[in-house]
Amino acid sequence: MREPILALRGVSKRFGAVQALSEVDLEVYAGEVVALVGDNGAGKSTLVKAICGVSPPDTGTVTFAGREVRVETPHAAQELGIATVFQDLALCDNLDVVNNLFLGRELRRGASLDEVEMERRSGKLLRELAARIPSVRLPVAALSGGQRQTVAISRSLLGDPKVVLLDEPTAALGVAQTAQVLNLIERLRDRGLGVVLISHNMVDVRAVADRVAVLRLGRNNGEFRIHDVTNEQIIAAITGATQNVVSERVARLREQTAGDDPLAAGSAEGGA
Amino acid sequence: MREPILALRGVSKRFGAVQALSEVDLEVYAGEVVALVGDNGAGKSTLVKAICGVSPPDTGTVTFAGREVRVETPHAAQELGIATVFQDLALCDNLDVVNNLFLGRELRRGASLDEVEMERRSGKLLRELAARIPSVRLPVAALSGGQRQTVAISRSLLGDPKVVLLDEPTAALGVAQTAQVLNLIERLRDRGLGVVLISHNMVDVRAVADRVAVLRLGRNNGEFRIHDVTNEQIIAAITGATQNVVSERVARLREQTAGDDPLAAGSAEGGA
Amino acid sequence: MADPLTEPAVPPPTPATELSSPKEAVGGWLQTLRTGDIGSLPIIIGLILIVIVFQSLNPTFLNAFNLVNLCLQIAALGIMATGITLVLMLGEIDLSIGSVSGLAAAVLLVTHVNDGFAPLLAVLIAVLVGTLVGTIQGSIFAKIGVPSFIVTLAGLLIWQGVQLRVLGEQGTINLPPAGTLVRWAQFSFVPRWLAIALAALIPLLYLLFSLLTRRRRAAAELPVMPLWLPIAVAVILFVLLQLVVAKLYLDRGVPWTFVFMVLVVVFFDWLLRRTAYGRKIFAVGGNIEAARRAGINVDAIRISVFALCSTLAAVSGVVAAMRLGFANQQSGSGETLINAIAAAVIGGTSLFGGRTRRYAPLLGALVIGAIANGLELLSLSSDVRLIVTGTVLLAAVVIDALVQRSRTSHGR
Amino acid sequence: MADPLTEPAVPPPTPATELSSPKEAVGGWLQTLRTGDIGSLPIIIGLILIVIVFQSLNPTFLNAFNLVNLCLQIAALGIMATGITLVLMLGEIDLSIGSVSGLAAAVLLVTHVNDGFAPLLAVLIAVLVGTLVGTIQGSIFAKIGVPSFIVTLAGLLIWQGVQLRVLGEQGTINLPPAGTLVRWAQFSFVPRWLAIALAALIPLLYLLFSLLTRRRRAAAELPVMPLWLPIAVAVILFVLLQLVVAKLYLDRGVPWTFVFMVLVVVFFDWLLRRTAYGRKIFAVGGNIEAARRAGINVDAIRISVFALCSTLAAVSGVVAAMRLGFANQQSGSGETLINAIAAAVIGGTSLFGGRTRRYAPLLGALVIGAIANGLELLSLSSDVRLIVTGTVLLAAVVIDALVQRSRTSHGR
Amino acid sequence: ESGDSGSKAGGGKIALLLPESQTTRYEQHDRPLFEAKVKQLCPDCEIIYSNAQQDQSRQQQQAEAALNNGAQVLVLDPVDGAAAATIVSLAKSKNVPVISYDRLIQNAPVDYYISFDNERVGQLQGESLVNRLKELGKTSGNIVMINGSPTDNNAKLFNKGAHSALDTSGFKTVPTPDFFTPEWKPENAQKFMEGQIAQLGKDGFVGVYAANDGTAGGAISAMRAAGITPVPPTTGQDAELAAIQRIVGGDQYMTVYKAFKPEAEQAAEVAVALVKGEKPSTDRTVNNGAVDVPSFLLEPQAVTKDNIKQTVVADNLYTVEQICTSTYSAACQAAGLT
Ligand SMILES: Nc1ncnc2c1ncn2[C@@H]1O[C@H](COP(=O)(O)OP(=O)(O)OP(=O)(O)O)[C@@H](O)[C@H]1O
Ligand SMILES: Nc1ncnc2c1ncn2[C@@H]1O[C@H](COP(=O)(O)OP(=O)(O)OP(=O)(O)O)[C@@H](O)[C@H]1O
Ligand SMILES: [Mg+2]
Ligand SMILES: [Mg+2]
Repeated sequence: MREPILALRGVSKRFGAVQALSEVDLEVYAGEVVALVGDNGAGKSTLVKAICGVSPPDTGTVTFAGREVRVETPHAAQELGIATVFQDLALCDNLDVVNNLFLGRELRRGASLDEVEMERRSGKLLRELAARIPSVRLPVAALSGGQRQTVAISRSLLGDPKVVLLDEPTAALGVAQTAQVLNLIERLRDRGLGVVLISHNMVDVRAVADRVAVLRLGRNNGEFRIHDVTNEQIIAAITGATQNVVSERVARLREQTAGDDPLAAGSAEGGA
Repeated sequence: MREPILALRGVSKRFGAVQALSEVDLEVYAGEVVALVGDNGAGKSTLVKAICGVSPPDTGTVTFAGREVRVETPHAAQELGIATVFQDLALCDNLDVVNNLFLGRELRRGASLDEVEMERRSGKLLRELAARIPSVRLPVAALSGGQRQTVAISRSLLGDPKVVLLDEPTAALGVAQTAQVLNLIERLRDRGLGVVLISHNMVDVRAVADRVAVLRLGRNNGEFRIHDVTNEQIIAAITGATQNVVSERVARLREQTAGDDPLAAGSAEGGA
Repeated sequence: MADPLTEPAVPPPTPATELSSPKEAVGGWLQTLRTGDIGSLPIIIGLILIVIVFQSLNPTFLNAFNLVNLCLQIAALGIMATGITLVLMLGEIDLSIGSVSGLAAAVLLVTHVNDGFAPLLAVLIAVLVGTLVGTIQGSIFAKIGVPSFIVTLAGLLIWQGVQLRVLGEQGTINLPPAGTLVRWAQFSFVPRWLAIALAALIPLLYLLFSLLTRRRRAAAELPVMPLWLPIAVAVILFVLLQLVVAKLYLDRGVPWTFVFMVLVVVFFDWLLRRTAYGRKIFAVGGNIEAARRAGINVDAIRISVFALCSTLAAVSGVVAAMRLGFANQQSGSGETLINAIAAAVIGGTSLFGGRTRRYAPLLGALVIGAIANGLELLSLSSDVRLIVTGTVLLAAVVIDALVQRSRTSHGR
Repeated sequence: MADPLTEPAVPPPTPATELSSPKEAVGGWLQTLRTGDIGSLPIIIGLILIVIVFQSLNPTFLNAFNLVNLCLQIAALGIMATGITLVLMLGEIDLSIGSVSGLAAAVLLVTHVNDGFAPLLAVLIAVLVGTLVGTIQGSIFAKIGVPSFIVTLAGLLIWQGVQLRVLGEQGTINLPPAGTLVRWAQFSFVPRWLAIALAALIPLLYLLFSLLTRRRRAAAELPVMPLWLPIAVAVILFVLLQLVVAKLYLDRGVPWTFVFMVLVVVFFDWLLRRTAYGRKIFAVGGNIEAARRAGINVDAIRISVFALCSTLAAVSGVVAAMRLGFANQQSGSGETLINAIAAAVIGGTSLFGGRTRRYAPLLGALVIGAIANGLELLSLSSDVRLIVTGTVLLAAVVIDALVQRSRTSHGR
Repeated sequence: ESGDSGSKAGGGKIALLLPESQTTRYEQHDRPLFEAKVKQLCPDCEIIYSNAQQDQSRQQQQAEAALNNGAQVLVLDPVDGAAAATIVSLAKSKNVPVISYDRLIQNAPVDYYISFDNERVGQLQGESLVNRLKELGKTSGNIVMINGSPTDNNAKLFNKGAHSALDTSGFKTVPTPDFFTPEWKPENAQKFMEGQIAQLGKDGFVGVYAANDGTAGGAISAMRAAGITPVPPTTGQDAELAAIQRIVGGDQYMTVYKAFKPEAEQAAEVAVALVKGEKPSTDRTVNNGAVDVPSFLLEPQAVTKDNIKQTVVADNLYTVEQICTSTYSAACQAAGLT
């Protein structure tokens, strides 16, 4: 096997009384999309924050491109080439879209900022993602949830990252924007980047992931190649039981279902 | 036709240079789930905030249970029986889960708060939603994205509302929690409440909605009974074109697709 | 690699909210202690260090006479700090409290001495002047939207002007040296038996209350503290209180003004933490938009908090005037304001709103009072005195900050 | 009901980012003006009202001599307000600026007068003392995590102590009345021709710069302002500046200290808004966690901002001492601190961080300076003076607040 | 050169610049007395009044404003005598004469000086305290010394004068180094005194030197609260009504009365003369470092229980009714005031 671009070994993290991660392993290869799935509170975001220096793990090692590294600050992670989209977006509400996009990597023209060029590039980038933003000079406080998410995603692509960590990037996106982001993830993979995608949406996961890693209660709970596994199996690993609220709902749905299109599927349920 | 429990007529709202809503109409009947869909920035959240008094509309009328009402404050909306889950959740990070749940409607025992009873009921409520929350005494700042969302949803159910507005309630939820919330929405409908569900997830929309209202660029852009419409039609109304990035992606997927299970659908795509 | 399908199914999890069995609750408590969520402990350690340092520099520091003086000295400060704590909880500021306290002192003296009102009536009028001032300032802030900094800065000037006006010609007005007010503030001490009884009653009440709550929680199947914990706390509290009382009664004893201040602090702590009103203050300070959306009348909370703060400032001014025996144009000026804010902040109140520790004004006032008092005992020149005050103040808070830091690095 | 499938397909939208054609940009600008996002306009209106009121009460207010005095009077205030604006941008506070300015004044006098250092060298030393102080305070705040309120409160005390110590026995030290420093601060005015030239050059440069930017934006296919806008602004600016200059040269003219202060304000405005460093200050003040995650070295920003603030406080102290012709134990004490913060806030700087208006320190200093100056011309007794000052201050900000309010009710 | 405004007949503008309003004397006595006298001497004269609130830079601003308003004479009571030279040179540049009122402006070409001697005040306090102690049969022991504000230059002068009387008296001043009361605040004096009592014991000192009436009031409250009766002799300054009452009541021993009336009236006379272009003459001069300033110097008086009637009452500063409120009526009787 090739060497992973990013490898975690035995990562643990504790918050007060909550053991958020215990001995978690994860490997990401270049040109591969790893979906990281798990229940709410399973520790997915904590793992992302541990990788990208926002809250370094208590124990465990991170290996990047073959070298063991200590990523103690977000800055260090960026230097390595790890870009992150956080679940809570982390935008500066008082700054406009352009400034948020280029925050920490402003373009200059002599001593001052090159506002013109930054604005131009922002427009270009956002158009690529089919973003609907009234003006790139609006403060992000004035944006809708999905618009904010688009900004956060665009941000992570501005540098020249080797690994991209996406924590529920499509959660607030409209159907068109979601499709664009999925396309984009595929393009990133094709360009040889390692991508970690956190999502609760099995459709999205199936659509782009090569591998699925499951976290449960802060521990590894299975890892699958996407070819070898059904949604039921993944969900069972997530919830820790084959018989669960999802499978029950699915069973109920299946009785009534007829469609065969994954996106258009599911016929209407009349009021019970 | 029966009288709608909630009816909006000609609602408009402008933010500086952005016309967020223009002449929007919407009707919600008791015992019915209306899905409100639309692109990012289409004005869905603005509409919700206009209904529930957070930012009253510039023009237009709101009729509630047959009477025209002015809902100028969130308090007024609550008095009427309108409960809301906001997209940006609106929790107090410095307060714990119990206090957030009962914020503004604390239980008392004499002059002081009845912490024991509030804690007991919180536990019960969260268990119903299959919430995974380490302790109801954690400040919500310490919760994961999905846990926060669960808290916000639970909050809205604590009063005895007649209409519930849910702005992307399942965006951050895990599969199990999503299923629970969908079950819950069905239960609310069965109890005769009017429910407005905003979601970008067509599967969820199809699963529980009776009717779909589409917003586009701040205007009504079609309304359908869920029986009478396909996903393609809805998406076309959302994006304003039958030929769009989603349909292209779907077409591409469809070539490779084989599954017939709406949840397990979509086979793996190898690296391109 | 673990395959959940071939392994025995993980047992269905007990819902997480039930995770904390009684045993685990203590574990969690010790755990939080270990990782640093230890509330007021660091500042208490800071206080103890201050005491040790001053005592070693001058052995009169801990003698009974001086401790009684300390109690007298911090009464007014503690009351004012309680008021400003409420405002800081909203993430706002009130710069006018010094002026308001001075104005209240002036009003008290003029009504009582010059116009001959009965002591209690004069006090009432003075305090109500504070309430009125606070309501006005709060309304301008909440309803018009002028930043509280500017409103209360204007107040700082205006009420000082009014104070000068009220005092008029005379400038300084003496309270009758043997009158009720002076007697109450300077010479009234809790009778020894009562002090001892109170010092026994408080831990007992605490224990009783803890046990009752514990029973209710157990009945509601909620996690409970282990039995030994409230018992241990009660015993420690009992011993400490008895020791302090014994010490103070080597001199005059526990001053009523001090008791009054403690009652004010405890009452407002209860108000903040145990009532719906206090919960709303927390909410407005934590996330004003969330509070508004939860249907809380934010304006009403803001106005009432500013009114309470000014009222307490007025009470503080009244207490200070009674203790000093007179009021003049300087009453409430100078460091009064900054000391009160500092006491609240040192006690653990965040300037960003929404966070304060238990009994913050009391602890903060103790730290500030102890530093000032200890320095009086050391004969230092003015420049050294300033430098030392600043340094000790900083030192007292550094421990707290270091603990907080380690807590943040533990991720909270 | 509209069915998108039976209707002609909505034309594919032009991407929203290209929506704003030049025409619409102006529309948007007027629109924002209408709905209330009008920046510094309200406070300028407040200023104009103050001027009208004082002028009608005392016609000497607007005479040339008094206007020149006003310029001299606000130089030190404006510089200090610039420094504190930076700290407020972080959502923090620096209470020590008054003491630091006093300390710098003392150091200047002692090194220059007592130790015989050359004027410029003495000034440099005094300013560097400020930088050092700021770096220390900033580090304790950023690295140890003591709240800035406490660190700088300790600083307030400590540096005042050091100031007393530096001044020593003497207490007051006079500058040589005919020396360079006094001459520069009190008697140096821009030559008339230069002032007129500058007052013409500034609008010209503005116009040039606007047109160049406009060209670049057009080349990058970004929306541009209409041509008449910068031209109109330049013309208005030109007329205004020429008028002011003409007026001031009826008396002594434009003081160099005032020019220096304006340069400081303009430079730091540029630094905040047009450099990467300033952008980082905005980011830290807006959302510190987002700034950290964007790889910004938050500690470095914090320390440097506190260092800059103290440096400017020291510069301000030096300017004040030169203008007064001496320094004493009171230099930098009293209302120095509160006036500087008030100037920043009145100018439109938020105490919550991340927001300030253009040239806030200058506008705020003008308001405060005009109020103080105008009141001096009306012989009022102290009580009335205080009341009037407070009231005028409040009134000057109320317009601003009302506009803001209407803006919020429009949803921003 | 200071007289070229005298060509105008009748009226003129006189600026009165006072240093602070925290003690009553300036606003309640100096200003009205001065204004009354000017009006009497020159009904058309206009007075520009400013109070610098203890802030020298503000005083400079006020002086500028006064000159701007067309003042023809500056009567300047500087916040800081050593620092007011700038104002003088500004006035000189406009040919406006400057009268140094109450406090001496140093190192500047001042035209007149009218004052009590601040060092003399301290000396007077010290002397009368020592005399009182000797009367009480004490020849040694500690005297607690409470000085004025550490940032007030006058406080240094009082301190210096007091030391000149106390250091040779056989009594010992405590603490060393001297304590200066921040901001002159009574509360601070009270706290300090409480500390001294804790330190020295309730009978560890024989007298208290307090620099003014406010600090004296604070110290007396501290001693009374500690149960020290009678309160040992305590000094003061300013002859505040509250202090006179304390003296009557026996809590405070003395205060220094600076007869504001003659001082203010003298200043008014000189100012009006200057406006009219005259040059009043005096034979005394005080050297201020730059020039020998022609001076009118008045004597401060010590007021004790025995001479209240002859001083403050006789000067109409206070009436007997003002002093002898119901609280003090018995004491007044005992003191022979009523
Ligand atoms: N700062 C913190 N302090 C205390 N506990 C925390 C903190 N951050 C996270 N936790 C806890 O750690 C656990 C894991 O949280 P995390 O955010 O990683 O979950 P997640 O897998 O991302 O869930 P979701 O799908 O809901 O986003 C949760 O139980 C959460 O309550
Ligand atoms: N406070 C505001 N100031 C200015 N513009 C605003 C403000 N709030 C919303 N908008 C604009 O109004 C439009 C509608 O926003 P809204 O939040 O209603 O969208 P949405 O339909 O909820 O989108 P999403 O699916 O992304 O949540 C957006 O273009 C947004 O930029
Ligand atoms: Mg997460
Ligand atoms: Mg939305």
